[in-house]
Amino acid sequence: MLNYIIKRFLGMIPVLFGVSIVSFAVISLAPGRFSSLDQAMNPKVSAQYQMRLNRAFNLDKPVHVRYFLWLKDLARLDLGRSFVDNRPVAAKILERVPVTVGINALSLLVVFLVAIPVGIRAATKEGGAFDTATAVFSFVMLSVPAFWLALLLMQLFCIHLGWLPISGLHSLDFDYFPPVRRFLDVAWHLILPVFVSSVAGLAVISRYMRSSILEALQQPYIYTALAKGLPQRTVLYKHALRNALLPIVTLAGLSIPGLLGGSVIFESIFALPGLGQLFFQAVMARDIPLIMAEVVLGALLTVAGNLIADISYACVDPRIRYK
Amino acid sequence: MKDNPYLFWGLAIILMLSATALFAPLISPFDPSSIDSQGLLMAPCARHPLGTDGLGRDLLSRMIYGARISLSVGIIAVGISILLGLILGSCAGFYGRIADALIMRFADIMLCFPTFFLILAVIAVVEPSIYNIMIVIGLTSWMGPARLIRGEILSLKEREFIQAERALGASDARIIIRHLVPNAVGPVLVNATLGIAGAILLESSLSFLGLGVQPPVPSWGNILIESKSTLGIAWWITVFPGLAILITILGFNFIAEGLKKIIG
Amino acid sequence: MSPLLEVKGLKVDFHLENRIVHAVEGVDLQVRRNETVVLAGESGSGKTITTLALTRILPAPARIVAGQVLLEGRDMLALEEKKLYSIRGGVIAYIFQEPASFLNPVLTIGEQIVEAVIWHQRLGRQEAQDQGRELLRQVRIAEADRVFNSFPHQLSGGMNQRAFIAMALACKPSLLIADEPTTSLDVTIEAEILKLLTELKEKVGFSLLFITHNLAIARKISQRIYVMYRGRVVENGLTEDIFKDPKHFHTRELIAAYHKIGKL
Amino acid sequence: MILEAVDISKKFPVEKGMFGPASARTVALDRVNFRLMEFTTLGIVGESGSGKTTLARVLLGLIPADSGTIRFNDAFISDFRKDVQIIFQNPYNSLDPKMRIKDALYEPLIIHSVCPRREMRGKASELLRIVGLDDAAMERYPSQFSGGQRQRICIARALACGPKLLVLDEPISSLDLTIQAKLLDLFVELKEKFRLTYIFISHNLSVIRHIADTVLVMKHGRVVEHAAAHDLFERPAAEYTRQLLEAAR
Repeated sequence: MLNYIIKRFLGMIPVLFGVSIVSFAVISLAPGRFSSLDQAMNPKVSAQYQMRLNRAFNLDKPVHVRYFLWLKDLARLDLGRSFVDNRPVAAKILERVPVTVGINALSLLVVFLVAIPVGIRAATKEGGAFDTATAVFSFVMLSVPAFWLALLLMQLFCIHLGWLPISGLHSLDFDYFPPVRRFLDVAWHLILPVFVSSVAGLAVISRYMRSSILEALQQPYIYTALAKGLPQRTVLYKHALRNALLPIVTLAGLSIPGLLGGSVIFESIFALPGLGQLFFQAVMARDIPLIMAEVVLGALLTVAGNLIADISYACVDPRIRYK
Repeated sequence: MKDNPYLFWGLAIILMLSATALFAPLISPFDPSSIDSQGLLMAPCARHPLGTDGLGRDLLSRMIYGARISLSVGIIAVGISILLGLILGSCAGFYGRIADALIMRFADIMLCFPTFFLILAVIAVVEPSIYNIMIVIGLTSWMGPARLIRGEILSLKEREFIQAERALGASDARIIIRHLVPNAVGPVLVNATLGIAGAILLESSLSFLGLGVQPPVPSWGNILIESKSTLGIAWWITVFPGLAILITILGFNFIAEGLKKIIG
Repeated sequence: MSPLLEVKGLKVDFHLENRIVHAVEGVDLQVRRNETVVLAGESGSGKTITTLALTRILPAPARIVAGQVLLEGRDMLALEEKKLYSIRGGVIAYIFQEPASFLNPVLTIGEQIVEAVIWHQRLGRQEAQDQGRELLRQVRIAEADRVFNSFPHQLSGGMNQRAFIAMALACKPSLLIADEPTTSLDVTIEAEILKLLTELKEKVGFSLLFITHNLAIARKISQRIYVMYRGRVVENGLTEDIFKDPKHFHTRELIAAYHKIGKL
Repeated sequence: MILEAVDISKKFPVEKGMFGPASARTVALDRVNFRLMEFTTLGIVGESGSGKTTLARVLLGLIPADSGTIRFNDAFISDFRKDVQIIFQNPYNSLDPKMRIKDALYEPLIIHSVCPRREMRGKASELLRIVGLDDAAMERYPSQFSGGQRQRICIARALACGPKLLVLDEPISSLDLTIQAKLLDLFVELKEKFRLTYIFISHNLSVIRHIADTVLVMKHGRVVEHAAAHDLFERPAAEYTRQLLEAAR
């Protein structure tokens, strides 16, 4: 098991190296030109923007030198300064990490706590009303654009019924609330965002769980379990479920890029102060250092997610743990 | 066809949509950018079956032209990603360990980036035009098809009927055309259909954020920008474009489901 | 005295999507105490389905449509599902063909033996584990402790099959059904497993219903043979009579093939 | 002598290193030598992992040998890909599921331009007749046939370009005994009719005894014994051969 983990860590290094190269390549498209939007608005501003770009990326030097300089700064966590308010990019990102990671973790939790039992029930009552209902729900939810769903739910619950807050992380007079009330207030604000961000995951994981269980129930070792006289419940929950859960574990790790991508939309719509909203603002303001930092961070979180998925899969599946 | 409802309804939706997009100028009641001065934010009525937007433009016409954008972005973006996937995937699958290791490591690296982050980053540095979006979506979604095609080739290469063909003296080209392609086309087609649905979703999300197709060119995504400000007032601006996106993606998902049944 | 097991007019149908397949069309057979009976037949003859029907562990599409399965006089087919739990593994136990795929890959050998012992004999976990290790020693596994804590993928085919036999005998069944237990094993290991089975049968004392398409094995280990063909028992009798004077055309075909390439 | 194998060796990597060469390698073939007389049947027997399938694939040039040479006598084998064919064990895997039987039989005819396009249908139906199948099979797909029938189709395909040497890699092992017996008779009949030479690989000693003239016993990639069938079964020289025979009796 240990050498499996070491191999995975070693395997990560070339990937991270590749990530830094691709990130740098993407961003190096920028300094040479600036978008037509700025030029139309005010030539003086764009000249100033160009000069700042040169300084931020020492454009005079050849590409590979620029890359190593950037990499050196990256390693020292000196991600440069934001064009918008000149604050260090690292600080701006750090203060927003808890919100995004929190919401994504919550929605992952919701997805797994709900989708797995739903998948199991749909599998055990295959073809029944519950099974078809979840099938239709999943199919439609996979086709619904997440931002549109958010708009519809905001219209219904926030405006029409007024049950839920329309945006933000907490109410106006949040600072005067006692701790418990603060917690409830944040929770109240997060109901809609977490639901919307977990809908796609619910649809995918519940269908995946259902087919994974159905497949496990057809495996030969199920006959052995039945032949030993074990009751249906034990055969399902001990023998079939444990095998069916194996692929689900990796899905958790692999869904991180999707969640991060989605947070750009949710945090903009619900005005939540997270990495996604910051990224959106940076893109609108062409804040190159901040964009670069977020792209690399996004990749790092994804690589970490894949690593966690790999290791947790090895823990769960003895065939990998004991090669 | 009848015993495969998914495929039937999926094709019906997409064909109707393609017709709408193709004959947009003929069937659209108004020019998408013509302004009806008395009809600002009009609810659906005889003149404007789907109502008008804040500038008095007919929503139905804008959505009909929007269909063009969504379909063309979806199809061309996926065309690029499938093409790239085909080239890189077959190289990895066919030409042995080094090519395989390099291409697959490159795919792993690209897969590390949340696609939406990568696309937004590129759009931040390149003008957000419909062509750039197609290319960017295409360049950031080739990894799935590449892995699929590589997997198909590797699994087929081991199959005995390919070995038998080689023993018969068939050339590589003949084996690829006569055996690899017919067996791999099914899964690739399913992947492409799902890819189009994904690309349309991406384009509309980008346009909704103002980073996709730039107004005044109508796309379902950028029509919805206005819905944020007219939430409580004009329900039709939120409902109809979103519904169009939903039905389109549903159509492609139906086709994918139907194809899966056929290839078994 | 009455036989341990008597099957009368057993019929099993498979309800597939668009058609019904009659897998077993009226089978009658008997197994007396401490007797070894072979159920011989080629693929598709319904021999496996017949044995699975005895304790109703049939795959989903299969339905028992007629017949009786009398175990010490009680009809298994009429019993309520709960009552069958004590029969399965307690009175009738099974060994299957591919030990690696019929053992749960994510549970240790020990755990899979212990769960049967605890369930049937209501023993404490520690006591059950001791009994489990003893069972492994009984099937002549040298490093019983190592195997007890190993997973199926860590053991060879022969070792897995020995562990499987230990598991099947955990609750002292009176009838052991072995469905081609050695077909997937190498010739040398096959001989060891067959020797082990016959020795255990003498020492522990149980009836053996052995399913095979290999007549050489049938001749070596059984007193009586039932020959199945297309869902029916077409011939049955003492082993030597069947080999010396086969009556049904299919039995003759089998014996002819046996003499040509079935035995050395 | 139609074929001679000299010191053929082959190793397969076990653990593919991330970037570097493989760390451990298993020995598949270890200096295998034998001669094959024309119009005879060489039986190759051995347990799983003995290297017999690898040897078959090396002989067909489907896998490159690490070292050693295979010399064909060009009096018999002039065009390698035409004169040497292979039949695999798994009938469910040896036919392209997406291709009708007619097209599968046309493949060798087209590749080696055995006959002009218009005569192909006639040639294909003749091939089917030789292996005991009728024309109705032409338009059907492999999934509509039993294992035994599919193996017959594979034989027809292999015969299409008039081969001299047929390598049979466990051709009947996954079939029922009665069907095995019928196919064996077919192999014997075809050998006489087309003056073929066989290399017949099997783990079943009784099948080998029935069909082989000489027998090669393999263990862990090495030739343990090579003798005429009669001598091998009556007076086995190698200890391992005695063990195999004992276990099978």
